[in-house]
Amino acid sequence: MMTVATVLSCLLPLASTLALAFSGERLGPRASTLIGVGSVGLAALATAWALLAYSGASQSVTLWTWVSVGDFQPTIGLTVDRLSLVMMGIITGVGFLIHLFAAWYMAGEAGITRFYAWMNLFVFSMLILVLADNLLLLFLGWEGVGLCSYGLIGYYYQDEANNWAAFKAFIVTRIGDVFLALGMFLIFVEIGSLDIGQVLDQAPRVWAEGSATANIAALLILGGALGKSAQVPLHTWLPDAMAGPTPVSALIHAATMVTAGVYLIARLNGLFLLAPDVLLLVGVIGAVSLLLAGFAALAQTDIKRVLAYSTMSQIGYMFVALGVGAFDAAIFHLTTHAFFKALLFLSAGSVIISCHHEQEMGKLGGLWRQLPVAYAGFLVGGAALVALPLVSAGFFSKDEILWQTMAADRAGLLIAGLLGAVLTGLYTVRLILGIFHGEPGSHHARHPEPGKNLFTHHLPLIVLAVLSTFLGAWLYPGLGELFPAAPGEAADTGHTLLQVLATGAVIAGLALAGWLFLMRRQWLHSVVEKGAGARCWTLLNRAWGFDALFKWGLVRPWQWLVHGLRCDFINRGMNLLALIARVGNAGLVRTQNGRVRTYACVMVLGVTVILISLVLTRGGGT
Amino acid sequence: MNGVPMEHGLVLAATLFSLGLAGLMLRRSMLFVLMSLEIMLNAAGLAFIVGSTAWNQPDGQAMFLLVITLAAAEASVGLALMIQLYQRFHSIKLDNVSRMRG
Amino acid sequence: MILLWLILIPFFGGLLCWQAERWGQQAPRWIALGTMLLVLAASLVLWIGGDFSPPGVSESPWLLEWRVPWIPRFGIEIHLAMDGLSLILVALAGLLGALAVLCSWNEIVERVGFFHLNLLFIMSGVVGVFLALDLFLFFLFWEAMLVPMYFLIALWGHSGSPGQTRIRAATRFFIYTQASGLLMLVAILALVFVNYSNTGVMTFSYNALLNANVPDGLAFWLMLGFFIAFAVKLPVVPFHGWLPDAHAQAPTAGSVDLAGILLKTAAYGILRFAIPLFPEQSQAFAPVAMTLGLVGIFYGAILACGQQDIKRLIAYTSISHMGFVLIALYAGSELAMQGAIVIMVAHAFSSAGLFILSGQLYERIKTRDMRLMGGLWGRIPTLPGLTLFFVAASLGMPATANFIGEFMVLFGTFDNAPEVVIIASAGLVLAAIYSLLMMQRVHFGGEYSQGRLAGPDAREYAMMLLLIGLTLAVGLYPQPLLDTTASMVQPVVALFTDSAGLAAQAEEVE
Amino acid sequence: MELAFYLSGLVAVLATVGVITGTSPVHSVVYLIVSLIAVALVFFALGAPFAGVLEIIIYAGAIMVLFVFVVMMLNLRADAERTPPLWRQPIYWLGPSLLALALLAALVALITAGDIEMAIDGELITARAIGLTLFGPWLMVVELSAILLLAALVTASHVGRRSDPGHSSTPRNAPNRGDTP
Repeated sequence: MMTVATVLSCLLPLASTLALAFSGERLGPRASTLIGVGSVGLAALATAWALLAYSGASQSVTLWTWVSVGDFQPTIGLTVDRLSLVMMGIITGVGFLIHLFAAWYMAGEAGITRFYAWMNLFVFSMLILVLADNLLLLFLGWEGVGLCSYGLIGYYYQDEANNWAAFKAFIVTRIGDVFLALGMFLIFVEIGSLDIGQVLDQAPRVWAEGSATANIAALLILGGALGKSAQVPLHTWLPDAMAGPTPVSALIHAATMVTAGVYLIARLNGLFLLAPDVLLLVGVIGAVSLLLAGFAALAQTDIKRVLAYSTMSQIGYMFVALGVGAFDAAIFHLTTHAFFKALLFLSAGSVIISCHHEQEMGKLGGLWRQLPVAYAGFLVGGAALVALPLVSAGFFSKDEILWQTMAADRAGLLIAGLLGAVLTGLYTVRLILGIFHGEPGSHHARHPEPGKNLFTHHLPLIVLAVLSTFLGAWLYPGLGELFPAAPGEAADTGHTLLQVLATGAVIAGLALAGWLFLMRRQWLHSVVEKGAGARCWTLLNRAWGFDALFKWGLVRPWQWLVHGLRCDFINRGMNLLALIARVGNAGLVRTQNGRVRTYACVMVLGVTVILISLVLTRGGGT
Repeated sequence: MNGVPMEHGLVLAATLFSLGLAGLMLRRSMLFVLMSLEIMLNAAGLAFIVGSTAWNQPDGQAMFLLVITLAAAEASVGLALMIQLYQRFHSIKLDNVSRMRG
Repeated sequence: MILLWLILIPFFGGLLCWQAERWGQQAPRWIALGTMLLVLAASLVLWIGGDFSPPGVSESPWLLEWRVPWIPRFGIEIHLAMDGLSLILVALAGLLGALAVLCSWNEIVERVGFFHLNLLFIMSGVVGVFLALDLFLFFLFWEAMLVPMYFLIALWGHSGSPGQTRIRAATRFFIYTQASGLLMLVAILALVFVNYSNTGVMTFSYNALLNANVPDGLAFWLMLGFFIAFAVKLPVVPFHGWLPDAHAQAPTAGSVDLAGILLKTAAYGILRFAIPLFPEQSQAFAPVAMTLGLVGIFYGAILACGQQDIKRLIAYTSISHMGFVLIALYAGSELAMQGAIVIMVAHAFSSAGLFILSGQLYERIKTRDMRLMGGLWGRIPTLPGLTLFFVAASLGMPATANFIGEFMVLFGTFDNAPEVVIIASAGLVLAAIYSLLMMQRVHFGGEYSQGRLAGPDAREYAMMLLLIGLTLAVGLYPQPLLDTTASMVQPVVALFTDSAGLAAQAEEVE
Repeated sequence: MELAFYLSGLVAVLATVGVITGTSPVHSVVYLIVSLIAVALVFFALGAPFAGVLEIIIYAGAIMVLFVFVVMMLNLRADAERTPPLWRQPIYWLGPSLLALALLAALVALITAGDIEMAIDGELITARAIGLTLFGPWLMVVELSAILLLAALVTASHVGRRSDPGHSSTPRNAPNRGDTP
């Protein structure tokens, strides 16, 4: 039963994708929306069915053998266990809510059919990613979501900048994917299988803990995860990816796709436990990302970019959790993050549409009275984001992460986490104040048109808001037996102390934010206007200059290379032969000048040479 | 020594032939080219006669007759061409007549 | 006998097309289409009825065989034989031939009969190359493919970018392939004479020459002769000069045939002749060949990014993809070699798709210059979406055949030559760059000019759907293909690896 | 007799040099006649009087008269006088002369290397003997010469006839005019 439900929930989005893609433009916007949203709704129902039918044991279904050559036997097979069920729940559940919201958000846009075709293909690919029972099929989903992300970031294709953002997102994640592919090659050659279960089974037997090969394999997989999850240094694509429609940002670039890296590492936990150094590196990268992104979020003016950096930062938390071996905590935070970040993005989308596609913080402001639903969404989502104690979902998951970090004795990561909490408070408050309070910055903000549709506008926001409170945290079932014991499960000393500490960090952040943005607003403005403050602002606004680094380190040299080789110099080399022939031709043509004297001379020359050689040979012969 | 050594006769023929050849290569006027050809044919005939008298056989002289016929034919056709050339181009310089551009 | 008919049907069909022009413009098209489909149907019937399990010791490795003496004095026979690989390639040739006829339905309006004569003669030559087992016959068909292709480019080509005329491109194509073909002829003759002096039997037969005992030093040169002939056609990088020009100037049907089938004859030649005839030398040569493959992947990709002409761009991507094939052929593992075959098939589909699409684009906007495109997504219905699919296939998106091929190659090669795979993997990123660049420039961005253009008609749509269906089918379930070629690939791999083993043993003994 | 051979040989060579270096066509033609007569004397000295007579009658008589006629008819004097400045420059004659010299050297070397122990004692070969040879085994050659002469006659009369004066103003543009009746 469960497998049928699972397959069904995969097939429904795929079927609707095909229907939408091949309908051409025969389907009207209404029908497209109905098919697009309806199929994901049905998939969500199927997932619910699968959840109900779940017996506690993991189940596999092999549809067919993909390729079979010698040892190389990857299958098209799905495995359903707790982890994939949680992910499925997020993908179809949150996905359905976002689709529903998109029906409001995208109304009146051109190319609705294309939008839903991409979105449903994305849901399908993402489901394959989390359900795949072998790495090659996982890679199918992995690349599939990348392609959908490309198609959706560049949805507004008329603007060149959007296309380049999509291009950048695809290429940067593709660089990560190559590492993942290399990891797959290594695993296949060393272990002889791509089946995830077998790989995890066999790996400890083939590789000693901490052996070089295990480290390399884990490192390569990590490379893939970094690209997809937008962690340092492959993170530069995510802020630009906000060029897509807001529901896309909510679904792909906040709730699901960017967390695929976390899922991958959690799924291959056994491999990473064999490579403790790499696992630590995961944590360090997470910590670095969360701090860099947290600081960068402080200096953004585009509300979606603030949320994008916030996403990076939160995924950094998940990486920290992975880095200390607390896989369960990472997935927990992934879940709650999916709820509250989707809520934040959808609320932002509501604001953006209400204000006629205005998303600059400076041009918004004072909207709380006119847009109460979006305001409520931002407040609840923001509370979860800063992990407001006890009432928010984010508190429980983040607390779990910090606690595990402390239990694992990683003081550095813990401090980064706490500092990150302060930063989160700062930028969240700045964001909410910037949008909903103060003076409206533009005509659009003064006369917004709030969303009124109960079903497609209010409902998704309300449901997500509920899920972002402690209720959402309660919903999380826990994956205990699937992962090896996390460090914090044995001990319990100091947990309360940590909770107090974390709460203190949150409060400190909020208080600091309140003081800065409410009391000392003028002073703040004057600081960032000039001198070191302005330089600091620019640096943060450009997110520490990684873009420039890539531009001058990779993109420009590549362009020079392309430009330099455009003439195809190797071909020129081959053309040298033709040149020689042509020169020879020119030389010989000159002799055919029609002058009898020249011909006679040449003839005589020939005869003379023959005669002289005759003389010489005769002289030599006799 | 009795009589002329055959080599001397042949060397004379070779000298005349080379002179004719040199004329052929040097001169641009068709008249001189034709005369050079006559000289060369004549040298060939001389060589035949030398051979004929050295061997004391009449066959060489028969060949000489053929050579002389050839020379006559060549001269008549060549001169006819030259007249035609002169009528068309008002020049008998072969270089001026050449139309091939290498 | 059916093998002979596979060659003769297109031949006679071509003559008929030529004459059929008197009955009207449409007659040659229908006849050519029917002929191509007949070849396709015949090969499909053979495929369904064939038994492709590995042959027993005493059984013939061939599915079908047909031989009659031709010039007995020199031991030349008309010896045709078919195994799984030939069958697949013949079927592919039939399919792409039919597509070539379809895609030139409206494009070619002058000398329709002669055009289809050339198309069918190419077909005939290609099928001959895939079936010939006598080396002399093989050479004959190898050369016979060129002439009609030359006419196709020279007579119906576009006079494209300035300074590049179609005659020039056709001549260049002809000279490159002809010169390299002569190199192969020299190698064939040398091989035959060595065999003659060893055994006293003058024969061009493949089976006999497999056991020819060629001295080591000479064998290396002969192998090189074969390799260069095939390398020019594949094309491998220093010899690729003809390809972009030929593709850019050829009519759509010519490009489809060129990329879809003619390039495959080279890979087929390496697989059928260069490696089995000289396994030890090929083994020794493998590092060089793989390096050339790597150079091809990167050089093709870099140049593809720098092109303005959409067909030139696709042509350079072909060079890049063929780099993978070259690496795979010399990797010495079954997985890689099977992967090479899948890439050949996949590349035939995806590049044919892209060429046909650029042809359809050309029919609509009358240019191939990408600087004059942009924003077409909003102007043409459906076509950009189809393009995106083939672009995705070309960059190796999973679930397309290209992915299966490339990854089988990389998986199969990693064991023997991990460094090659690591470098080649970077090619995957480059593939993404050039493929998406094309998409960006042609279909995205601001609209270069105004006005809505017609979407694909039923004929164009059906062609595209067929190719998409096949690409996905091979991408999701390549097993029938792999099973068909397995019995051909395994002995070649065994030869290749055995010779490596033998060489190692010999060194130990010394 | 030897003296006659060497003397007339020397005259023949000198006269020939005069032919090829001469600037005036008429002078050259006269030099050529001298050269031919000298060669005829050589024939007499070698004992081939029939050939000598033929040389004088046909060569010096008939053929050279043709040359003289043509020179006079075309009035080539003026044409010849314009040439000297060009061909006095060594560049124009050094190469061909050296080439001819090299050929001569090679020929002479070959002839003298042959060690021919043969001398010409001047014994007469009578016209009768020649006639017997000609109309005996060489009959075919005689017939062929006759046909050759006939062919030359036809050709010369066709080629050499005066072309249509109407077209002579644009000669270069109508090269095939000889074919028109």
